Amino acid sequence: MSPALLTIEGLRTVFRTDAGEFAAVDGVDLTVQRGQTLGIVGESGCGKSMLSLSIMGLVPAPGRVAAGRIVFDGEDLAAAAPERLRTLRGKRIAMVFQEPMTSLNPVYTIGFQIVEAMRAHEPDTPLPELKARAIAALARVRITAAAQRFDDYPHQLSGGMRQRVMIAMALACSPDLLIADEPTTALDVTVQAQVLDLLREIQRETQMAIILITHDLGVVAGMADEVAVMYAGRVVERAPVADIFNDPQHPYTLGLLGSMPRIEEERERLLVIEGSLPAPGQAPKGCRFHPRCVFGTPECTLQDPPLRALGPAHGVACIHAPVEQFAAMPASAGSFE
Amino acid sequence: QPKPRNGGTLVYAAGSATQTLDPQFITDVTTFRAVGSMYEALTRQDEEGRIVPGLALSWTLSPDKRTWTFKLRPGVTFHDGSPFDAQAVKFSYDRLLNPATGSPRRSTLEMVESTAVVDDLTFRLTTKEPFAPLLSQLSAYNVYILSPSFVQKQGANFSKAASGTGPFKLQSWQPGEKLTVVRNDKYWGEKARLDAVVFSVVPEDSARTLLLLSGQADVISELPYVMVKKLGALDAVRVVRKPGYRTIYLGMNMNVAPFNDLRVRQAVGYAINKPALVQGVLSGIGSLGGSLEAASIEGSAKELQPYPYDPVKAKKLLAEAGFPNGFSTDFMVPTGRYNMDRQVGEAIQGQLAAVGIKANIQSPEFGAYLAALNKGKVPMFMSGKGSPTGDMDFTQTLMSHSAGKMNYWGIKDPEVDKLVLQQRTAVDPKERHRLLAELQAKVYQQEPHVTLYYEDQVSATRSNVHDVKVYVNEFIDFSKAWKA
Amino acid sequence: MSKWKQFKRSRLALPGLVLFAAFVLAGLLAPLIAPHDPLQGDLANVMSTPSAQHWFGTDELGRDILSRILFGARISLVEGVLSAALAAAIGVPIGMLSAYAGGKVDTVIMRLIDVLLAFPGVLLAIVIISILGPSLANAILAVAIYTIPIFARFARGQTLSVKEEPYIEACRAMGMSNLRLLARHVLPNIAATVLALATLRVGINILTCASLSFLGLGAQAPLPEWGAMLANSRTALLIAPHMALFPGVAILLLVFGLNLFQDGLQVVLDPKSRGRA
Amino acid sequence: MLRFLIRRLLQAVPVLVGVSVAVFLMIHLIPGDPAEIVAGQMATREDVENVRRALGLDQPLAQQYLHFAGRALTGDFGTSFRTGRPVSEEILGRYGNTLLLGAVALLIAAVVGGLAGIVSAVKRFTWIDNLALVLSILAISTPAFSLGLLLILAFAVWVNLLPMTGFDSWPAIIMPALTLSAASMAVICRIMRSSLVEVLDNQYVRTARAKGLREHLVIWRHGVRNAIIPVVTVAGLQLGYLLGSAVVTETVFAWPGLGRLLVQSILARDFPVVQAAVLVVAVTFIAVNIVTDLLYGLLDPRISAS
Amino acid sequence: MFDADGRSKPLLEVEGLVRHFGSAGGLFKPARAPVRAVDGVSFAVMRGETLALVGESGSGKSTTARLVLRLIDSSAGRIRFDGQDITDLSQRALRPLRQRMQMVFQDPFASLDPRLKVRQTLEEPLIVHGMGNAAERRARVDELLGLVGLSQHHADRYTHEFSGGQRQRVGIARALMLHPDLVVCDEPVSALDVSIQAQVVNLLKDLQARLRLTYLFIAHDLAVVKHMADRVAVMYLGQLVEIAPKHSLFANPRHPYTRMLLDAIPRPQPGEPSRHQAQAAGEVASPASAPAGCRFHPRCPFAIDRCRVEEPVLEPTEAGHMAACHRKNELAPWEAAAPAAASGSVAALRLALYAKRKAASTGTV
Ligand SMILES: Nc1ncnc2c1ncn2[C@@H]1O[C@H](COP(=O)(O)OP(=O)(O)OP(=O)(O)O)[C@@H](O)[C@H]1O
Ligand SMILES: Nc1ncnc2c1ncn2[C@@H]1O[C@H](COP(=O)(O)OP(=O)(O)OP(=O)(O)O)[C@@H](O)[C@H]1O
Ligand SMILES: [Mg+2]
Ligand SMILES: [Mg+2]
Repeated sequence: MSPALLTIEGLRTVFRTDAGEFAAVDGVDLTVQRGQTLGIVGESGCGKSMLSLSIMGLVPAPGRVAAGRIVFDGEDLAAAAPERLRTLRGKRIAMVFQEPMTSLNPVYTIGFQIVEAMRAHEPDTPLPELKARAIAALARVRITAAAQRFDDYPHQLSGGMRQRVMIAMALACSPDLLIADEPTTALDVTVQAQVLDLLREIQRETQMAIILITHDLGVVAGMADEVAVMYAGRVVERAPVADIFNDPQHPYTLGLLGSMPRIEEERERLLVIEGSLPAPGQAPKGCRFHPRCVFGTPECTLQDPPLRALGPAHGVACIHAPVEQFAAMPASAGSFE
Repeated sequence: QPKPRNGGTLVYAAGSATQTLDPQFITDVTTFRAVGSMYEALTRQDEEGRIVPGLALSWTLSPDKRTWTFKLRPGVTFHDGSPFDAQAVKFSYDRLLNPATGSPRRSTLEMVESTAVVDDLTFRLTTKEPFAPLLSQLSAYNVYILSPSFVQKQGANFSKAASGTGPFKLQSWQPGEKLTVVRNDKYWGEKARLDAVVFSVVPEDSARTLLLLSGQADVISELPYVMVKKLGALDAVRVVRKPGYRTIYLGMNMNVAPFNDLRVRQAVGYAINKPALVQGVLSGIGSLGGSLEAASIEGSAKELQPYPYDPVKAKKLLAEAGFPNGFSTDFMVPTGRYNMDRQVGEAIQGQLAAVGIKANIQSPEFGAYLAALNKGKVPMFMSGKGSPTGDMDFTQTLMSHSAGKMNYWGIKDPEVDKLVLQQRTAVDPKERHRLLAELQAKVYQQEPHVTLYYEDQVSATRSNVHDVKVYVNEFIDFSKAWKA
Repeated sequence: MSKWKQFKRSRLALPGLVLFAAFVLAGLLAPLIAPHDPLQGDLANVMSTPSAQHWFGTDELGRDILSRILFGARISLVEGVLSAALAAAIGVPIGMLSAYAGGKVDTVIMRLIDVLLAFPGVLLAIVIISILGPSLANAILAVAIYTIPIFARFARGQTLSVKEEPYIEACRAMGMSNLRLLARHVLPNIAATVLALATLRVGINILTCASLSFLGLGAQAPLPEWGAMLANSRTALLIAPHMALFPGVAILLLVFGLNLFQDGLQVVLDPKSRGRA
Repeated sequence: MLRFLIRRLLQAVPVLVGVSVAVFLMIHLIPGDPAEIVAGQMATREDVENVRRALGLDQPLAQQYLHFAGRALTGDFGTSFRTGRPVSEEILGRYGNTLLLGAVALLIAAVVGGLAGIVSAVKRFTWIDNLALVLSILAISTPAFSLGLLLILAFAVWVNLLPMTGFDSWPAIIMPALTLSAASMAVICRIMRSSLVEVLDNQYVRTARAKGLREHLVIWRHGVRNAIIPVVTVAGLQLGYLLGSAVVTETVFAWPGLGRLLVQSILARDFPVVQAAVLVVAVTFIAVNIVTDLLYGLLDPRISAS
Repeated sequence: MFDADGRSKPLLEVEGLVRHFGSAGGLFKPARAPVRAVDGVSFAVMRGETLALVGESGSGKSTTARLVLRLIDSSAGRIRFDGQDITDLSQRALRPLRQRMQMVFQDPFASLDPRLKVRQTLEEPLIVHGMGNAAERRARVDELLGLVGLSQHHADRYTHEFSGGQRQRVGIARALMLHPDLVVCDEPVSALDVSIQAQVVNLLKDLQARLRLTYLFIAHDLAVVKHMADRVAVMYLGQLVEIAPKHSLFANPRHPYTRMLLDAIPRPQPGEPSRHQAQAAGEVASPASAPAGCRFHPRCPFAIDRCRVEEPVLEPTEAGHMAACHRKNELAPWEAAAPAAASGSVAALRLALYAKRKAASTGTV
């Protein structure tokens, strides 16, 4: 396999708060290959967006990347000069933000904002050509009457349209890496399917790598090659997509799969993972998930489990994995390691 | 002393702008200075205020002392080329007297009964009664002689154009900005040396001073007193000081308690330290005196002394008048009208406070100030008086006569009234002098006002500018000036 | 983090507050700390430069400038702060209301504001003085009235933008009264810039008040007023610059303090700048 | 757009009438008699009456106003009490001067103040921000006459570089315009800073960075452009201020402008000039406000200009 | 689930709702054809019922929601709330009513005042409607924070310090503060991970059961819709194309667009693509230039000539099931997708284990 396009090692992104430093991303290791899609799932607030912003070098103050390496195509972004980062952003690494309304500038037409993204990296291309490309981009993300919508302001668009504008903008310069933070939440399934098709198509053509953050496990199943499951700033399980669905190891992953509503079956209540994320700066000792874990044991409090390899590409950060072996043993039967 | 040179342009900066070029509408000094460089009257005041022939060469007075016959200067032409003659004089005077003209200074010729052209160069004027100050009156800027043909030709535009007989003639005027006059090569007398004089406006005192220092102006007037010492020490400029006609006084309303009591008025007089005002506030510029009329005015009673500074006596007088602990009164002070007026007011306030008089200064803007004074209700005020004609008659009628418009203190003394009328008809100078002295003494005794000081006029020139003449009547004569 | 803590954290805010408080104190304690009588001059010692006796020198009547500045703090603080505060307190609600209501209300209010704006301040001041009589309070009133339209138009412009924000719609959906909406949601979101304007107006208004005292409006002589002291120094500026310098510096420091304070407030008011300053 | 303009122009009519009536009433309400002032303190009663008659001040108030209004409709504002010249002549030239000075000053204020504000906001809490703050405050609390005189001292006396007065040449406008612009510059700087600081926290700024825009484009396009509304508002208000209240600057630099004329005329109770000058100022304000309101709609498409 | 009374009384009725946007053109922009965002929509929501509104992005769902709550004014049509016609009610008169109808906005961040802390945001509705004292309000805020899966420490933070999903939960909590009768939810759970989503969905359902809440529920996730809704309305280009009880709709969709939607649901099983077909070239219509005839015909695989000229109306096909399609009764019966192939046996085993453990630890199923 050729060297990974993006390798993240020990990334730590912290916020200064009154209670001291709080790590929104806390020691994350990831790799993304060219032409591949890495799906990231995880509980709301677990640090997915901060992870992506860290890659982009856009962590909002008072947050900052405190440790770790972000190696993109052989270059450490965490240590790169701001100007260098700028030339990469938009051109080689693009991002679709989670909140399309607030992420679009209300005083410019969407057309302008897309053209601007292209101009930033192709200053010499004549404007009419860029405009034509922008309209085409809008049309590709299924915005109807794209030529007219080109002149619309963000507030004149529906939520889903704004989201598609963001996608069109991110794709404008055919990046090598696309970070898409919940890009299709506001899209109906038909448009979502079309947009995902589009992404796959581009990926096929340009070997674009995608980091896809989403809650929709259906989308993950359809799009991702590999999946990282995050919990409280950590990657707790990482595996090829099939393994996540067919061989889920971490109790949190199990919880997610169990909570998923399914169209073909109907339940009175959906399963949930009880409890909530630890408060900032109050991460529990040992495994962060253990207070909420149905398989939790006293051993879990001893040590924060590192991601350990279960297979060639499958890692999990749980001392009890796989759970069936553990569950089969009497609850009192001590630790594994 | 270097030798006079001809040519060059002189820039003169004043604090205010020329308002009009129609002499009969002049009411301010700046306009007087500009228009006065182009126009002349029958008589003229010289540097020290003495009456000398102007466009009239000589004059005689009839035995009944009412008819004046003037021999006019021959060979004089107006700038527009028309000749100066008796007809022009009559025309000018009649125009001023015509109510339709609407001149604010019609009163200058109020005493005239009739005017007549005797021949081309003889003009006759009859007054209603004998009128002693007539020759002074005829030197005033409002009775400059106009060119009849020019006035008729210009019509409504006359206030923007000029055609006099003076040593300079109008070149251009941008109202509010500057007025340029050039030498009148056909002047009947000694021709001006300068090619041109620019009358410009720089309202801000300090800016005007700086303009002079930078050399962008050659002459400035109304130099702030505080600058005199500093500028006097510089080589590049020369300060020109000249006594003027202006008196700054403090008036008290004799019809309002407690100023209806002479002792209170005297107490105020003693309580004010006039030398300290002049030394401290006015940088030593100004002179002291007892008469309301400045010492430079003919007939001013120089023997009247200013009330000495004596706070003890002041307190005693107050106690006698029933105010052992003093009293409180309103004190109206103009602001920005006279040199350091507000500061002088505040200093007086402090001095009065020392004897127990609490003076509450009020200094409304001039319109309201004037309105209040005219109502005659202001108990105590500070003000200034000049002399439009250089003769006391005008001001005494206004200020000492019981019906006078500026009798803000409400003096009402039949003897004073009588003296005011008598001096006017006393054509004999000696007799008139005596009457005026008596008049001033009478008023002084009643002390409706305390004379604070007489203002000096202060101008400055670049040191390469010579022979700029400042007159006591505030005129500035550039006709002899030259630049080295 | 408590607001106070945040406030302290914005490094400059506290010095600003201290500076402002110092002026207030100076005004209050003037009778105790002023070395001389601010009103009693010594005509033998006018315009003297700073010396051991008179730290800030004396003015054109020989009065001690330091003492006058200390006493003047009372007047000038009140003038500047009160007139700006009054104008903001009236103008800002008017502007917000006008923008928020829109339509006819907006038209009528704004046209009235146009009239006020076009009205010469001097005339306004003279009118007020001639009706109400000359006093400090009336001068403040006049300056405040003159400043109202400025705040009104400013607040209006800001409100026009803010009222289009989705959270304002969310407030309406909640059934919030317009009053509360304006006070709780629009005002805080325009407050930073309004405050910035207001602190600057304090300085400008002190100078405006001074120009009014030259029309006989305002603090009556010989009350020390910074602006008037400055203006009085005008003719003597070239020979006794200290007369202008010290009152000028006093105004400067006051406005400076207020601005730092406002900066600090902006940090507190703007949750996003938390922990950054 | 056209309808908006027409509507606003129609609305201007009552505003102008309102202004003129208010000014007329007020100037008559205050003590001070124009005839007295024109004739001068040392005039006789007769002279004063003479002047009063000549100025038409002996007529009833209502009649005076109607007379004024009637003529004003035809563009004739009468003649000045003080100078006897037609008011329109007195005012027009000065208005031009004032407009010129005001426009140049506003330009300076907007460019310098705006830039300083932007730099301050971007480099918030750094020395450069503090410097801008100190300079702004200095500009605010230095009265125009001090500043003006200092400039004169520096550039006309010490280094004889610039002409002080008169405006025969372009350099002559430099010092007065600088003086006049100081306070506005400070106001614009501070408002720009405050506004921009808030705007830069918005997520669309992050988007702009994510696109790889150069930082200056991020600041200008996505920061300044969105922060500009309050700045435009104050700039509009400042222009009005620059036109109507430039008295001190005009005095120091002997700039024959409308501001000083207006004040002098008020003090001299020169009613016709006051009336006309105020109307001119009002028209200017109305125009500026119309432009501002138009700009709002242009600058923020969410605001419908109505 | 409903009592007789509730069934017969709609809480919200909408008739012929129309809203066009911006034909006049902006101040500096030329006029354009108006966007017919909502173009004649009628429906009723019964008390205690959940009506889900699904449909293409940009089809006018959010606009309908805002119209229903009178946040924007309609161009035509009538709105009745609890029997009262509120179409022309003044905003002032509406205010007390707003206590009973609340909204969860699609864009959580933009709809939260950045200057308020979460506690203040949540308290606000209570204060506005004068409910409770400070302590009670505090308690209520804490309660709702817990219900939406946020904790106490979140209350004193500002919204910009939250993640997308956390903000969305704040928005939901705010809407529920007042015990409203009607909640219009515009994609309330789109930003939530499945676990929190499940928690919130459960919460909404519990509240409905307890308090007989009524929901107008806009969502794209059809699994969630299927879980939440009683009836489902499908919107396309500003109009309703189908409305039916959910079982009827999911089992037997009558409108081709509905079928297209169901086909496009992504399957949560790798290697098992959805049935959605990449679209044939047919230009998708825009609301500014809706095509003649049936608006869907350019994309419709079943379109016939009639569809190109005649606009179909919403007509019943069976009890409670209405569709706007000329061929609604001709379409072949719908075949639901086969249930996802049972997850790998290991997964199934572990999930079962997980469920067992969970049941043991919490006592819930
Ligand atoms: N400015 C900030 N200050 C303090 N904490 C912050 C700030 N921004 C985000 N956080 C915290 O960082 C954590 C991670 O946030 P992030 O936005 O990355 O979550 P996420 O995984 O994207 O969640 P979601 O799926 O809900 O969007 C959250 O707990 C959030 O509260
Ligand atoms: N203020 C506005 N001005 C002009 N057009 C608008 C405005 N608001 C909405 N629209 C248009 O109305 C149409 C419907 O928008 P709406 O937001 O209701 O869609 P939606 O169904 O909620 O879509 P989504 O699922 O993407 O949120 C869109 O075409 C949109 O562009
Ligand atoms: Mg996120
Ligand atoms: Mg929507």
